[in-house]
Amino acid sequence: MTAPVGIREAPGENAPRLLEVEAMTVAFGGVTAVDGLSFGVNEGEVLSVIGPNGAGKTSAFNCITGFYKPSGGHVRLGGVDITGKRPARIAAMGVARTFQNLRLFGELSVLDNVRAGMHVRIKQNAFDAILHTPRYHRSEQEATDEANRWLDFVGSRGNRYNEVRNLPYGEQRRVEIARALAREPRMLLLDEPAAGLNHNEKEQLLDLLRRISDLGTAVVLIEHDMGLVMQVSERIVVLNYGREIADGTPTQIRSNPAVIEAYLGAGDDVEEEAEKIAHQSDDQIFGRTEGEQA
Amino acid sequence: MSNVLEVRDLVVSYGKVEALRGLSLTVGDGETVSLLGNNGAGKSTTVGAISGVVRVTSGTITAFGKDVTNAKPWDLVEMGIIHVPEGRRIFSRLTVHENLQIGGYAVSDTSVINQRIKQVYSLLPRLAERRSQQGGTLSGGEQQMLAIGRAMVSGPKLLMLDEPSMGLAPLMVAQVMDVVRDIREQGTSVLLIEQNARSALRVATRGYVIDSGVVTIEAPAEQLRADPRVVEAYLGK
Amino acid sequence: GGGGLTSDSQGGAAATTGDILLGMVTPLSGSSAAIGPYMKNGAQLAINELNASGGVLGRQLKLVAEDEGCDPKTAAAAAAKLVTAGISVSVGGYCSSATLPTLSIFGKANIPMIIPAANSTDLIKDKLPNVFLLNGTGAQQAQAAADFMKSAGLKAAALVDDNTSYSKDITTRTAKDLEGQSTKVVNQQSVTAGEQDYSAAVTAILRANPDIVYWTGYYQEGGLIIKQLRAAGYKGKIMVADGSVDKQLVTIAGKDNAQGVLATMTQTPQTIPGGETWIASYKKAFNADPGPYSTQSYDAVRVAAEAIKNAGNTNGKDVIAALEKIDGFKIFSGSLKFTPEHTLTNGGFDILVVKGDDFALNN
Amino acid sequence: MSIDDGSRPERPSNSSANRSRPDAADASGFVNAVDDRGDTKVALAGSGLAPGKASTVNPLSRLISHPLFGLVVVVLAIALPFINSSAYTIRISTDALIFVMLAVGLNIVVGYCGLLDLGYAAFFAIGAYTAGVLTTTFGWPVIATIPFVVVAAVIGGVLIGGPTLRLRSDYLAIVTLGFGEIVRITANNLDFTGGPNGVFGIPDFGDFGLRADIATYWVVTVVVGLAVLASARLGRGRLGRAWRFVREDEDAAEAMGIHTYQVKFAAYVTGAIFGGLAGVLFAVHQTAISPPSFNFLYSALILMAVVLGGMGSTPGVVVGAIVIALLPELLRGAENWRYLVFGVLLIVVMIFRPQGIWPHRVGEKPAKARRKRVVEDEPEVIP
Amino acid sequence: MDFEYLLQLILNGLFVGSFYGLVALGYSMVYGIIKLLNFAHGDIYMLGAFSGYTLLTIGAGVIGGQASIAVLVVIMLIAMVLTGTVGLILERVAYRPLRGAPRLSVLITAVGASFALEYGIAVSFGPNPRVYPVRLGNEAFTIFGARLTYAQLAMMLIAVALMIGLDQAVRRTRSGRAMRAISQDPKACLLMGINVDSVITRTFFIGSALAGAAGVMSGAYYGKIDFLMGFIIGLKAFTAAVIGGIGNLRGAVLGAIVLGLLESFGTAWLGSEWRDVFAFGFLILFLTVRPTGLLGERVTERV
Ligand SMILES: Nc1ncnc2c1ncn2[C@@H]1O[C@H](COP(=O)(O)OP(=O)(O)OP(=O)(O)O)[C@@H](O)[C@H]1O
Ligand SMILES: Nc1ncnc2c1ncn2[C@@H]1O[C@H](COP(=O)(O)OP(=O)(O)OP(=O)(O)O)[C@@H](O)[C@H]1O
Ligand SMILES: [Mg+2]
Ligand SMILES: [Mg+2]
Repeated sequence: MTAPVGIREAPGENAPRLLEVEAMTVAFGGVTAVDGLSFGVNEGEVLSVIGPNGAGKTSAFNCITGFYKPSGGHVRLGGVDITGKRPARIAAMGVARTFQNLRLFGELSVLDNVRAGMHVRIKQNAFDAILHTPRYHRSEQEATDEANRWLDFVGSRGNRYNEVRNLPYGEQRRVEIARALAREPRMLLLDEPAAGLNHNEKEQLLDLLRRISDLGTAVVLIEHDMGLVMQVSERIVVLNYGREIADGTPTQIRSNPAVIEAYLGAGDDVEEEAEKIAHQSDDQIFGRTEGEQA
Repeated sequence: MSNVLEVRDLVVSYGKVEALRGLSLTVGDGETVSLLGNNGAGKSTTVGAISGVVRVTSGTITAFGKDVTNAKPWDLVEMGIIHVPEGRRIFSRLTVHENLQIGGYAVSDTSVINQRIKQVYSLLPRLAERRSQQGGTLSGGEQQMLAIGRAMVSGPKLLMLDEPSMGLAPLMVAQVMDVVRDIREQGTSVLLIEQNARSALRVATRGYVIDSGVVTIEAPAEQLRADPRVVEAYLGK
Repeated sequence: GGGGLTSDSQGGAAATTGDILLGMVTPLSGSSAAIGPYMKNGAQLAINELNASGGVLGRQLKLVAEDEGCDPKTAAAAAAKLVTAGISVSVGGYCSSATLPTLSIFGKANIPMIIPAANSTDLIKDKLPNVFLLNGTGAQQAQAAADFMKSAGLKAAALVDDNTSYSKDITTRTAKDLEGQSTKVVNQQSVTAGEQDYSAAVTAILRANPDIVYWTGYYQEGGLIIKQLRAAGYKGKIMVADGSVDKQLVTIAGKDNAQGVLATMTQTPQTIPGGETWIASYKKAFNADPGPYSTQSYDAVRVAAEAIKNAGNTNGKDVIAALEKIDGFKIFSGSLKFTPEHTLTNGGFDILVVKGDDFALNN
Repeated sequence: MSIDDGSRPERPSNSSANRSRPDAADASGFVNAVDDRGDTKVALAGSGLAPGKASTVNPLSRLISHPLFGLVVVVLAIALPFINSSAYTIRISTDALIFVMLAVGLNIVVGYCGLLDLGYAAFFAIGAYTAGVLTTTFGWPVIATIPFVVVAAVIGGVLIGGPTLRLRSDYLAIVTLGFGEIVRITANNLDFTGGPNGVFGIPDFGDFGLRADIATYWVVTVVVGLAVLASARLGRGRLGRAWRFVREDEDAAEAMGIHTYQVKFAAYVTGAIFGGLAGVLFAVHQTAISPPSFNFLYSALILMAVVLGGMGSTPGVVVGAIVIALLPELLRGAENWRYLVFGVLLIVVMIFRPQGIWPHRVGEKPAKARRKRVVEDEPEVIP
Repeated sequence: MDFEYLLQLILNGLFVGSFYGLVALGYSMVYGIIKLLNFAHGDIYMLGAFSGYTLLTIGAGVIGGQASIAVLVVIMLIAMVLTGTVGLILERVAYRPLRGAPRLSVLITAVGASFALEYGIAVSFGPNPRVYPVRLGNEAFTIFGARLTYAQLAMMLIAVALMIGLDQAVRRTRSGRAMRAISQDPKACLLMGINVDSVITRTFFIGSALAGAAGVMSGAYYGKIDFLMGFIIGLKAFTAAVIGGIGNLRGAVLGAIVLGLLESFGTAWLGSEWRDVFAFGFLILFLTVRPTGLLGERVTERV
């Protein structure tokens, strides 16, 4: 089975970090949402960012993607400084994201939404569109085909000419991911993709995340669903009050007392979750990526 | 035990789509009832119909012994039927404090409002920290707390929470559930919609499973937790 | 259907039987809507009189009035509608800017235009053969105003217009006429019509300290400006142009404020001997007072009828030739003879003055 | 909702209004006391599969979205003089066509891109005056002025759009309104634009041996037809989609790598060019142009045509423009009643068709694509 | 520029600004709550002037030609109730059915309503301007050489009193807070127990009443009224509301005063014909520097 885009080479041992966040700070008036945060993302890895509500996870995403201007620190993508660049620039450099609250183009069709992801790659100008040149037809056809492939990839079913806002929630989530994937990103940032999904849909999401990772795309995930996080992540960064309080493998994180105190709590939920995870071998959790662990 | 809420054969349609097709449920005095169901099963529609923001096509809703089918939302709030909507819907450009004040809109006595706001602050200290910040700038979890706090200021007798744990950190989920428990202990009846069935069934006394607009299972919470159908669909094996 | 598509298919042979249609493009809606009825009634009065005495060439006259709303596009459509209706002569035209685009429409259809109100010299700039102005032009009025200022020994004048072509035409020409003369223009400005507060303009005028303020717009704003000038303590003379000569000016300004306000104006029924009978018949026919341009419209119809009669048919070319030949035909502003530019030989502007509730001849 | 009111609850939360249903009530910032919504296209409960629902367009709209339909309309327009060649018919039809061009141009700005422009007549004026002054003062043929008109319109668009396109929609509205007024007043006050009387004696394109007004009519028909086609096609291409993305959600568009400012700018400038070219046609048709033709009311009328027809929908906007252009003519005899009736009709139409007479529909797709989907309904799963 | 002249310009600006302010308030209130640019608002002002005219004509026998300020105030209050009611009916008939429709659709009904009101008056009163049967005298006093009539002073005082009253009402009361809440999320307001419809209705009533008051005042002061008199002031009020930060009431008043002053000085410096170019040019430049107006809420957009 062919994947929609060429699978990128898995990076070697000493591959440079794809993303480097260095001492990033964001403050709003009195509130310091992100406070000297540093972390990195490797090519192709699945990294989760977790932390209590208001810890600054979304703010950190917003800084990386250019929606907020950090008041201090640097963000580097593949060695290039992207601090303070406009979101469109950063996106064009291969960073795609979803939003914590869905931000689809509600009145447009599912297909159009996904084609937005390909926008910068569609080879066509205004004159082609007006004159309906062969180039226009070719590029439109390619875009449509590719959009369809991405929708298939995320497992979106149903009518693709429908207005996207009429779709059920779970379906919209998928479309948003398909749209981000269509960007063909080197790195995909997902902000709470599992929120509001039911159990079955979460299972499907888990599967999807693994397939995305298989494409070689780095995935950075903000998520409160520990079941999902523990199963999919290779590495977890934990934030609290805008600072990093832990960074490690799921196994390390779930037994880290600081994390338990600030985030997981000693609730039965977590215990149950932990139990569940304990029964699985690490192999099962990390799938094929196990070998790349440091 | 008398029922604070009785819903009989409720039908609601959006245009051609029938979201509810003869749904019935009851909430007893002091009970915490949980509604489970897939995405789009009709849970939000049910509470919307109860709180008067969704028009009922047929069926009856009785609250505190009065027929309140298609009553005006503001009259229902005055009766103490408070609905914390899906997605929080806090006022993004009012401050946290003003949001809480709006919560007390139906209460005419300012001292009562202030008293309750104080209680909310002590129960949810994070809100006190952020009291003069604009609601829209809160993090997702903070907004959820604000939504619940806002509902509490209006002095609910029947509190309906639509997916209050969505987007909350595990610790916070536990906290919210604790708050729900506290509210119940103060004698308020609660109708709780949750995707997080595990937590919901832990605080609920009774539960309903809704599918495509009708109730398919009704049972006490412990029983639901054990029901294989529920386990399979909502709890995970 | 109707008419061919080729270049020579318009303005074909004129009908020789049935009513003779006279067209009038005039504002019946919009901010100048008040004027339309005055013009329409004036023209209708003339038609009634002519028809009562047997019509022209044995045929009855009929007025077809179309709204222009003082909007060029609407005016052009109105003109086209009149062409389609088959009018023989156009006796309308109020707003100059709305009349301009009708020139070529009537021109291509070979229809003579006797324009009773619009009087911008731009209308005759292109020397179109079918365009005749029956109202004194801005140039003539400006001359009258300038002459008055000089002869009254006024040292400083402020000229205020409402930024429409009619009005601005008069101020610019007055300013030109006063160049190098004993009266200096100390302030010249254009206010926006349709507003209520002109205090900013008034303040500027007062600061320039003129002996006379000449307002060349319409009476609605004119009344307000007079009132505001007086309220601001202005004690000098005020003069208005013909667009403001209306009783309403006095009402709006307030009787006290308006006393002694001068005006440049062509002859009106009020100022010529025997005018009262005309006013009476107008009142009788329409149960209303005549207003601005009633007389000119009345005259336009009579001139048109005269030309058709002299031409012996309604063919545009012949009527135009007849119009050019008219000499000594009595109209309100005197005896008619068109200049080679198709304007009145004699603008016939007098100076009026407000006495009591209305304007009277200044002596 | 197309025009962002800037008050999107910044953070409705995880789901909120977007959640799986069309909730126009939130979108407009209004609410019905009771959520009593009419028929909407909604996915069936929980299923996620709404097979073919929205693509089953009703036969009428399929007919009119058919490419041949446009052709038929164009042929009819060209044939008009053979049916009725009276000066009046030709004149008001030409007026209406020019108005169509304006509406189609404004539709790019408002309908596609969601920028509220209340001063669109400014570009119309710029085009008309550029053509008017160049032809009358310098004796150029009209055709030769066109490049200059385009340049002038673009300069106008850049001057006003450049600094202000970052503004929120209602602020943009007043800025554009102000710009419209500035252009009109300036034309009124300057000498080379002819002051209040404007420019007159503007020549036409030549009569090609035809009656002059009919020659102009045909030229206008062809130009406007091409403009309508161009705008419809632009709307469907890459840039057109980008406009819609920006209209729907600027942040999301940015996140997709779309430089939203440039995209808005492109819409604004394209609109300006359409307006400018319409101005040339107007100048030729009127032979005399003056400031009152370009006042705020005229901008409002063009906007009305767009909204009344259906924002973002080319056939809708064409219909809207024809209605707005011809209705006052049809009511001509009513004098002052005319605008009273016009006003009441506007209200009535909007109440009964709040989305416009002929709203833009998602889901109308070429027949080819429709067939394709049938095959793909059971998607192959890519591992 | 000498001091007297400067002061005179400022006084003129303030006087005109106070009229703009009364109309701008209603504009801003309605915008604030339902995000509607109510283009018919200027025509409500016109309607106010005509109601006052009708009342005065009817009551002319009773009060005689010389009306005192007190009589005018009474007439003004009645006219306020009338225009308030018209505003309320307008909301009911033309705007409420369009809740939930695209925002621009409502804008179009507003323009439609504006036409209907203007020409409704034109056909019922005739297109000729009407003149108020009362006159305010020209008696004036001077402060530091600048001149102000007593009538102007009275008008300004009434305007200021109305503005302060409204401001207090909106700030102090819970319905003020409710108005702000409705502008953000009307549906959530329902769940708070707010009768959204009645709050919106009230807003329209108050806004229209203020415009009506301004209409009567202008009729009494300027004397002449006509069916199109609301058009220009409607545009000015819109501009003022935007300068001040649309939706913000104090901003609307401040914006109106700024606009009044801009016009006054624009006329003095560049002449009347360039006044609006000056005012709009300033507005455009100002907004590029301060995109939310003088007092507009600065929103940190979250993503
Ligand atoms: N635009 C803003 N203005 C003011 N404060 C802000 C803004 N954006 C975020 N904050 C504050 O910054 C802190 C971090 O917010 P952020 O949304 O990043 O949290 P989060 O980790 O994503 O939380 P959650 O899991 O609840 O989504 C919060 O306290 C929030 O109130
Ligand atoms: N405003 C609306 N217009 C049209 N259809 C709607 C509307 N609101 C809900 N629906 C439809 O009604 C059905 C029930 O929706 P409801 O929101 O009650 O489900 P739910 O159980 O709360 O789902 P979720 O878990 O996603 O919150 C769904 O099919 C939904 O698409
Ligand atoms: Mg977050
Ligand atoms: Mg729900």
